[in-house]
Amino acid sequence: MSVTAEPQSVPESALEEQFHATIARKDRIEPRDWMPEAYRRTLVRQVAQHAHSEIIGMQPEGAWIGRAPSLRRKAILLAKVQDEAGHGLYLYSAAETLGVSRAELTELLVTGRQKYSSIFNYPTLSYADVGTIGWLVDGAAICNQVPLCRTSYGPYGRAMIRICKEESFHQRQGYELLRTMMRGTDAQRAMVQESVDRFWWPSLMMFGPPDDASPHTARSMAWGVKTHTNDELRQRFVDMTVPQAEALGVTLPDPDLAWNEQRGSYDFGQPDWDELWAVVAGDGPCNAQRLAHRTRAWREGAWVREAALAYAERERAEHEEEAA
Amino acid sequence: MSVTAEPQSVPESALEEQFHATIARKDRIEPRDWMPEAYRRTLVRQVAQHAHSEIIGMQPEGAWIGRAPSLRRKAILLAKVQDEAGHGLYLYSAAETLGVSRAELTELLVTGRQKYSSIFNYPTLSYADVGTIGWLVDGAAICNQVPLCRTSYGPYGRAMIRICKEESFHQRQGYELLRTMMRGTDAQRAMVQESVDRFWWPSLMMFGPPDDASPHTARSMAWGVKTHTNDELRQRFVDMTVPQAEALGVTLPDPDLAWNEQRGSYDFGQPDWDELWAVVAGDGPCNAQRLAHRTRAWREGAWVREAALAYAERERAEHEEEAA
Amino acid sequence: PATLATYCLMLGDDALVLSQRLAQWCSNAPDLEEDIAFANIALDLLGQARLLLARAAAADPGQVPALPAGSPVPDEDRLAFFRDGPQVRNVRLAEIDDGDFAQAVVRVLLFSAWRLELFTDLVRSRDAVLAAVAAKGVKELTYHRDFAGRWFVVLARGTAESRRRLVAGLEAVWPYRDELFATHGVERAAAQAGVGVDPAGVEARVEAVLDQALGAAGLERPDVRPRSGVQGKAGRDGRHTEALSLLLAEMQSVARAHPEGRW
Amino acid sequence: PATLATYCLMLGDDALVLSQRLAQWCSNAPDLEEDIAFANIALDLLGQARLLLARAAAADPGQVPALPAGSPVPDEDRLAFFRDGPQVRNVRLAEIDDGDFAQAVVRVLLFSAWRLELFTDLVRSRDAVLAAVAAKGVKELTYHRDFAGRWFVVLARGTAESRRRLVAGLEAVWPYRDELFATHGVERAAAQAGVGVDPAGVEARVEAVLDQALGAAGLERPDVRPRSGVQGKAGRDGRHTEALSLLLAEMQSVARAHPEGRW
Repeated sequence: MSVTAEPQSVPESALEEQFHATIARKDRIEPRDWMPEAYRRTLVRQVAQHAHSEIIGMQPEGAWIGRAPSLRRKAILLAKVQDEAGHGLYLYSAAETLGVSRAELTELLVTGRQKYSSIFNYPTLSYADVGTIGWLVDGAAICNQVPLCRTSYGPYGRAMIRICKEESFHQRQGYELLRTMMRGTDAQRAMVQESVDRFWWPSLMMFGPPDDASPHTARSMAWGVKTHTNDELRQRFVDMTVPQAEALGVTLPDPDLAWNEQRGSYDFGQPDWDELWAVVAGDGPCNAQRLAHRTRAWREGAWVREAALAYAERERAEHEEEAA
Repeated sequence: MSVTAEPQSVPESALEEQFHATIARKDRIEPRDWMPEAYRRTLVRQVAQHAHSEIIGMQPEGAWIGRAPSLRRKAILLAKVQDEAGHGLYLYSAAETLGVSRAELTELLVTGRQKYSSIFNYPTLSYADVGTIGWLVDGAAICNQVPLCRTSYGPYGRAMIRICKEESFHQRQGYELLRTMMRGTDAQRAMVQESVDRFWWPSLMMFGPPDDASPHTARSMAWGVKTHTNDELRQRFVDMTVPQAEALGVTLPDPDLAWNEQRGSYDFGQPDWDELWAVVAGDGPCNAQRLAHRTRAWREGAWVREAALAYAERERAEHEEEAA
Repeated sequence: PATLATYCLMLGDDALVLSQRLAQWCSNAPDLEEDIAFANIALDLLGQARLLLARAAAADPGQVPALPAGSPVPDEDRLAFFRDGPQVRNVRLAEIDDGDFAQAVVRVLLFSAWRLELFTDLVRSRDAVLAAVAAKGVKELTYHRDFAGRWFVVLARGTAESRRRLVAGLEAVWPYRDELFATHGVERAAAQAGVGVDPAGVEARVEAVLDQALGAAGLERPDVRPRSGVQGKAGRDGRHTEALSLLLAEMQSVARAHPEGRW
Repeated sequence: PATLATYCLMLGDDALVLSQRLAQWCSNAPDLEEDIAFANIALDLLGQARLLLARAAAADPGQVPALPAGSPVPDEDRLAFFRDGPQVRNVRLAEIDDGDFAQAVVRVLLFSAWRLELFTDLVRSRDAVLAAVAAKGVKELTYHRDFAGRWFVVLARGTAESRRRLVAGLEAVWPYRDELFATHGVERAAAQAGVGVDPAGVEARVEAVLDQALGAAGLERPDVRPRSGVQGKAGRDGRHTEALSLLLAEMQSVARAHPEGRW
């Protein structure tokens, strides 16, 4: 969820003043409003990346729909992955209010010119991962996203309100799956622990690099696109999660994790940032697989989308003829 | 394995007399020998159909290589399916001595102009089917094929000698798998019985229609291509198999099956010949699937065969250049 | 009770198996709207399957697979995850591979047109549970049928390529049509007992629906013969295609690895 | 003994998993000769796997999964069919999907060139069983490497299409190369104990073989970076790709359905 943009220019016009005033009084910018080109570009990139993340994020969990070990869990998981498709829809719609189409954005994704959240480049290796993704990954996503409900761009903020509501439902479901498994057999408890061991550090990486290595944070905050720094959000997530891990009975794989009485927060170790950069650069365990899957599905569906378009054209033409 | 040919003409030439004399003293016809065109066509069709049967026959058992429940059984099954590919190779080679190439014959197969044994249009639905196919289907094939070792066309007869040796090995392995499973759990015994219930009648159909409905049998026997009638072979198979079923502890699904003291043979019921005709006509449970599988594999491999050809051409050209 | 239970398994397995197939489209569909629609249909069918399997277990506990003593696996999951192919009773139409989107559309159209008519009559079942499942299902299946019917016409009248694929899909799926209306002994007994519906009785209504779809699409009925079973037996007898055992292998893999698991 | 056992599992799982993949070619290869060749390679690897899993079980019975008392399932099958992904120790190169024939050729070339050099050194293992497995394997792997090497050149120099596919296969497979030479703690301990081989020590020799194949094919090394693991861990630690769990689900399905079965 990093954002890159041109250097911000000094406000020159009345329009630009109005824009900054709107932001300053925490009102929303709407599609019809004037906005600086850099703001628009930043938003398109961020909203598209967020939409892509929802769509790519269908894969790691979707891989387990066919193997869900109970019918109840199958229904929950299928509904969750379906929600992710729905989130993708809202977000592409929000991006469309900024003048780019879903098809254009998807082409940017499958040709590697736009990114998605790196967390989805980690594999799902057991059914416990479905729970862990709900608990840790959705948990981290919520920490990142709740502030976005108040983001300055109206359609994005409103989409986020709906998405956050559903995400916290998913997070509770994930936690509940893990809790149930921890009450099961030894093999199930081992499966949960193994899953948490794999997902803990990647979850921490979801907040992005440390603040001192995050060049765009300041500008995004000034624009009201971002409202907290990466490290603030990461700390909030750790503080929220540690007691949940204790309640669950799993060990978080960080020897440096300890309550800091003075700060009233948990101290914790640093993720392997080199690994994050490798994953961002495309060399994570699943980057190639995720992109190949999405590309195949998109290309294989081309003839259907073309047929729908041709049919709609014909229908329109026939209706116009009738009307004439 | 039915054969169709033109009406036989009266011997006219010395060559034709020689051909019939060779057959009469049970010598072999060899590729360099003169032979009537109808004989050649009959043989091409029969050998090709036999080769196709080996190749299509890889599919129903091959489907279980990936799921073999022990490593020993996986090795046995993989080796068996590999043998079937080998049998296909010998038989296509025998057909090539009659002036048709493997590629031509494969095109005739995948475009539906040549047939393969209908037994392979039945599905394999459990691991017991691997045993049942070995026991019943290979058993029936051996009854059909042992006489072919003495068939009048040399290359075909010699291929059959090798094939029959391997087939009886496969048959023993199939029977041994079933025997082992019958000593296992109740679920395994039920699996064996269910499999035998499905394969008994199709195995009987492998001998072709009853003699009174098999118009070409007489001619094929006169040519020494066929040496026993369908009903003779079917009876031999039943008499051989019933005691094996008793030893195994399975019930053959035929209420009419009974020892006939007078004939010194078993009486048995009639298969559902309508079903056989439906399967032969292409409407069996797996006809479409088998042909689609073979067609896909053949078409998908085209670029590899083309590459090998292009490479061989280039190598030859380079060698000739060096030699010059 | 054995008849009622087996009859519920038949209807339940149809829904369970097709749900499993359709869920495979999720993240593989031509666009997000279809990802969502296929997931919706799969969810509806899964819901029907759960109610029907639970009813089967209640009607005849003897048909529920046994697990190690103390296993917490509920009945619906024992039935879904611990039966082998020969005990599974769905029609083969539900289990065949999806092929492409066109074939998936044809399959859903045929399946839901048929099931909708069955459920329309099943609403009057003497078994209150079955009647309630049917009443709920009628609404769902109407949506499924209309979704598939709309795409059926769009693909038929879209491009030359989409029409070619739709016709191919029709020819691939149609051979499994006759099996839908071949009354099984259990179905006949259930119908006679007033709890079930004889599928032969809904054939004419289903045909009318399909003819309407074919008409709107400008297509003839495909000229293909029915796919035979094995000695006259097919899906309802547990005699399936090879596709089902692979589907079950995947579907049951986690549950079977943990026969005493809690999920 | 735990080190020896785990080391044997690593080498055994490499063979088992790749054998499973290659067996999928049987009836799917471009021509009968390749159906047979892939089956041969799969059979050789399966034979190696059986010996290595049996050696692992003998060295440390504690690593063999427990089954219900009285189950007749032999140790090699308990290890093959009753472990889950995190306990399986193969390198990821062995488990990735085959893609097309070109990718399969590149994978077999890389795998067998590497394993051949490992086995060449393993012949001097202090463990007599491992030494014997290696001695037998050297002959087999030489054939596998040469088979793949020949097709590598044929495809590179065949047609434009075959060259394009070979290059794509090379780029798909190469990111899993580095993992082959990353010494795992167990491998280091086994090497120090004189029973195993440190893979880092064979890298130069493998590189020489691959460079020769690339040279004959007129190709450069692909310009791709290694695929990262998860927190530095990969196949040898049981951290696999998503492909493995599906491979295991299929492979183990029948065995797991019958934990007390005799086969």
